[in-house]
Amino acid sequence: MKALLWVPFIVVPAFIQSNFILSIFIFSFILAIAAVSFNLIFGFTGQLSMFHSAAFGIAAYVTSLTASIFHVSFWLALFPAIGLTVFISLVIGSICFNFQLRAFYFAVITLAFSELARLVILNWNNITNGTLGLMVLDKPFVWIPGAGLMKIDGMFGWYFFSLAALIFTVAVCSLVLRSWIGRCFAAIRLNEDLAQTLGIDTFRYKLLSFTLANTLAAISGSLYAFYTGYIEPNYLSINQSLDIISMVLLGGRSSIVGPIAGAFMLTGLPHMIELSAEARAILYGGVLIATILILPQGLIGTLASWRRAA
Amino acid sequence: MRRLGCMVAALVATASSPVAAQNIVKIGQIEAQTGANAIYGYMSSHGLALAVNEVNKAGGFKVGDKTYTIELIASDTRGDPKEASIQLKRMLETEGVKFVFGPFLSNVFVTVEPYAKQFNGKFLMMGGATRIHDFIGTPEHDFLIRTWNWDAGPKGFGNLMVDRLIKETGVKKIAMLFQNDQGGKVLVDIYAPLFKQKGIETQLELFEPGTKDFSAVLAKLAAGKPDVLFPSYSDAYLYDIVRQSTEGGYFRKFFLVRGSLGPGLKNKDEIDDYFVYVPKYFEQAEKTDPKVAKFIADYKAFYRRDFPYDQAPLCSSSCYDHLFMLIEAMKKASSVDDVARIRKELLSMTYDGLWKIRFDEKGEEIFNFDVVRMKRGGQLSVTSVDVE
Amino acid sequence: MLQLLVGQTLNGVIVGTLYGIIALGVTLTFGITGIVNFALGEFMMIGAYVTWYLFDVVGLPFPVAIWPAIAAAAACGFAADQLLFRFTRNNLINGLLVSIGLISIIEAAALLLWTTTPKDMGYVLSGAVRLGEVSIPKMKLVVFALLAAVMFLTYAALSRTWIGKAAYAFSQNPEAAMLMGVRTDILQSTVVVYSTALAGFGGALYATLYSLEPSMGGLYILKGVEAAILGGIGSLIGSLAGGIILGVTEAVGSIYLPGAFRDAYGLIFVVAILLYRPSGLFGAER
Amino acid sequence: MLLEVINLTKRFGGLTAVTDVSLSIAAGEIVGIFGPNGSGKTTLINLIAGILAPSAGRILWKTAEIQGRSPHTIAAAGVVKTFQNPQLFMELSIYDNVAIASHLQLRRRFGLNRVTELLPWPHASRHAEIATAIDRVITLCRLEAVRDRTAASLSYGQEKMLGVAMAMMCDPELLLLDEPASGLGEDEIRTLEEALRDLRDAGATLCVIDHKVDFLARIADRAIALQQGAMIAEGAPASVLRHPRVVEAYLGRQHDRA
Repeated sequence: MKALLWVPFIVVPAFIQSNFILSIFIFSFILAIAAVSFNLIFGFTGQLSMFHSAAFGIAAYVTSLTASIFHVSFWLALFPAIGLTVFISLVIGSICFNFQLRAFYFAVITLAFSELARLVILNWNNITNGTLGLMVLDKPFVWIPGAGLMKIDGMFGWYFFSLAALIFTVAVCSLVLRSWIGRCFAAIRLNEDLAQTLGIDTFRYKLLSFTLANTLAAISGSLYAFYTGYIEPNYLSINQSLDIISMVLLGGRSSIVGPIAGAFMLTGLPHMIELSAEARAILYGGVLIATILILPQGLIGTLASWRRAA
Repeated sequence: MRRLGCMVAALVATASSPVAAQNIVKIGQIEAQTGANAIYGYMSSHGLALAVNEVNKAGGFKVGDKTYTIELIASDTRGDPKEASIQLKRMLETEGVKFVFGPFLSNVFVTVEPYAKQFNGKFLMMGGATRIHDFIGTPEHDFLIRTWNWDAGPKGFGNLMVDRLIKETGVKKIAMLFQNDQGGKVLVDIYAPLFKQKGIETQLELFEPGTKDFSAVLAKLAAGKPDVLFPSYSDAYLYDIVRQSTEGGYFRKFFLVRGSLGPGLKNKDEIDDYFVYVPKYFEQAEKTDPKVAKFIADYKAFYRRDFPYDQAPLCSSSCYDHLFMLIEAMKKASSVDDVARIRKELLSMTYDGLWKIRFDEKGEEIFNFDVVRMKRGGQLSVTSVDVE
Repeated sequence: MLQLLVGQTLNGVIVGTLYGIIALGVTLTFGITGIVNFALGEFMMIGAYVTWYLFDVVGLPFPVAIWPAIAAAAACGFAADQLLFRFTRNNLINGLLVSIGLISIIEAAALLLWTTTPKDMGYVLSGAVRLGEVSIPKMKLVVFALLAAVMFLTYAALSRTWIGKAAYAFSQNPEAAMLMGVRTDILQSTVVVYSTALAGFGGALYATLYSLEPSMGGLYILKGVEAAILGGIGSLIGSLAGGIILGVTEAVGSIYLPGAFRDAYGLIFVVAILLYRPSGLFGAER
Repeated sequence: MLLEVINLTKRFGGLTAVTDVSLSIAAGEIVGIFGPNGSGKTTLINLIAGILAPSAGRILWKTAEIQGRSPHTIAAAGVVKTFQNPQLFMELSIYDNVAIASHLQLRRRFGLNRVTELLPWPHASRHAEIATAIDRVITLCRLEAVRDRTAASLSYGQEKMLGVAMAMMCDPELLLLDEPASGLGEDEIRTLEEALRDLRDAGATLCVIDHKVDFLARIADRAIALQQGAMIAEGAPASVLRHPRVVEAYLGRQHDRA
């Protein structure tokens, strides 16, 4: 029945023609993919990874560079991106989890690795064009029964394309989470020693969570690059990670829906409330703090617990 | 709140038709007012807001027999292409803005360019981003007007500056030290070939934005025994670079095409030669030119803070002038929305405001500038260079 | 080349102590309250700007201007502790995120007050000491001396005074310490405020060396945390050593390798150390 | 022999917690290990369960050396321990706690077929199978009444039973119980005893640690006495309790207290 929740999203474009609003939706969808996947490792497995924006950015670069250099389609270019992300995640993950790095250390080491990734992309000028970034001009094609091969261009195409990607992500996450894998994630989050004595290979499942999260982030990154049509090293910046974290916190880290709501809030609200730049920054910080201190469950989480209480 | 209103309006199917209010000219601005690369955008937003306030305080401006006031929609892009592209959509479609100021940041510009192109002929974009240079004058890009002097090219000041430097100092080898960001990279791409072609040897070092201690890089560069240092483009770093160069005895000669005279004056007794490009040397002009004096006074009054004499006024004053230029053009075209005519008028006029500004046929801005040269002890020689 | 190496090593040591003072704050806060205060860099910024204001605008002599600066940073620290950090004790992740929210607030406030235009304070002491080819600015030597002094005083205080002993006991075993009659809340607030005061002091000295912008804090806290981890969280000498190692790595690194990678050299070092010795160089083996 | 411990020694810096202990456990028996606090009981089973690595000596599980292996591999091999003060997933319901513990069963029964659980239409039969197993254990441990309450809301006795239940859910061949009876009331101890017997009848081998001698005497087939990390007596519970060194080391002190 949860599937019905998507229906409103599918009918939205029928009522809204404004590109301004639609683009907010599209960005929200794409960033929601990143947020939902980040919540796999953060909210459900309890590890604060700062590598998320790196996975997002690396994939963005690999996909668009492959597409432009070898003149292959978005879909083909996606494979090396995902492949590389998986590889990197496995390497970094096994380093971190092998050494039993605790919460703070894990955060710092992953942060260090993502900064290194950013610096490499920043200074690898002849490939990445350094700080000037690259324009991504070609668009993905999809085959639609009846319509045949269709180029994803313009608002409606992107709207449904990114929506589909988000639905896919949510489906993957919910299937994984309701399986034994999800139970293992929970066990790791709640009590790692106990999980061990119950025969759960915590190393393997942490690694799985880390890799899966980064892979989905990679998808979101590639979409982002092809939608905005521009990539720059800032995609890997710490602020990008912090934005994703804030989305998860605002929406709530205990559910899949939470991060989606968070993504919409953080992407949409700044454009609906007229504020000076400074005031906006202050409000942002204030809201972030307030959520952590007053609604640690996040918005959705709190609503849910109210429903349960009522 | 008003914006929530138009969100609702947008949500109700008919959003795409712009809500044009009576006797109001909407001006949009997309600049980074916060974030790492905010320094240009932040000040240009100051300049434009100041100008708009002046126009409206004076009761607006007359075009034909109607009097118009200006509504400024300035949103903060934080230098994030995503934000900018959303904001531009809002301005052009929901708000029906016809004149957009900015962006100064190239990454923002290249992101919005494909979208803006679709509105070619329906609006004007007056931005300072260096990458605009690659598109301006090409088909479908009549909406572009570049509001900043361009280093490269025959009319560019880079050429003139380097010639002057060679003539006056006989430099043989120059060391370049830039932050590793958009601006820095652009300067390298422009000036490295320029020096090469004029037979000057160059050394290059880039540094991470945010660096404050340069002694390592400076020492490294100085080891190559260059005559002149060509440092950064932002006072945020110039103060530190100049001080550390002189204190450490690494460099005593500097060549600047961005940034202000401040760092030089501060270390005047340690410096042999401080060669700086200044679109307008405000400290002097304030005394001689009443317009500049008024501008500085208004700025102080409006923002209730003293006037920043670094590179910032360049942005603010240029945007300030550009608004009055635009109004001028509207009057000449006797229309506030016939974009094509207004553009034609803009390109054909020479505006004599804080600066003497005109555009070439492509829409590239051309303004005269000053070369200020400071010798040891701080005595200055100001030469204004006429680009023509 | 040798002079270059020697000179930059010395310079790295001095710059490192500035990282060290922040690292010291990080270590203390983490040891006693179990959180990492990422906003420390902002308190440094506050200290720096207040010093600049009092010295340049008001015209107080530097030795006088420095005290209100420290006080201001400490006051803000106290407010932040009472309003925010009090509720995130021993909750690492929440503490982290609250301090990140605080960063964006303080930075925006600084932007309102002082704009992006850089402020370069008048020189308290200019010129440099030259030993052969090697030259070191006088002010840097002073800063180094002051910072080192403060850090060793802190160290001494923690090993002599009652509050210091209490703090140490607490960081070792909270329950036992409380049984010994240590007032947890007071102790924790004291430490948080002290660390912000340290940051303010660091900022005041920073202002004598470098120009100021509202965004200066963000960079320094990262270095501070790196240094603290390098030296080993919980070790006071470690935080100084970590800072110095970081400073030297960066200075020397950018002589032989591209300066654009400067920040990477430190990071690689941190990763390497952590993998080789998770408790840091001076941290107690766990 | 199911499990053989040979000359096992564990040192923590200066002090030696377990000194040269050798013992063996045969399939199907209930072995009781007792000794005063600090006699190295808990260290011993932590060594067997792989939570600690021995300083010297060998542990043979079905003739394979397992000393120093990670806890989860040993658990997977069939040796599962409970904690003295119960470790639980406090936020979750009793059912979910046990469900997480079904990890190993799932692996044993279905191996890689588990991946079909990832399909949108999961294997109904499999779910039923595991669900019944979970309910069986919950009933076995007398927890059916609180099945859907969160672990945090349980009484201490129930917490301990839940600990046992989770261990049982791993269907271990050897179950190591660390002071299951400590802190329990008499009737709770009775329930525990019944549960343990049922478990043994279900084919598991048990190794119970406790200092409640009478409790051990009732359930254990064989008893082992530890003192300061060394084994001082072994045999039928009754005879071990009468062993002079045990009386002197352990009961002796009890008599003093009395």
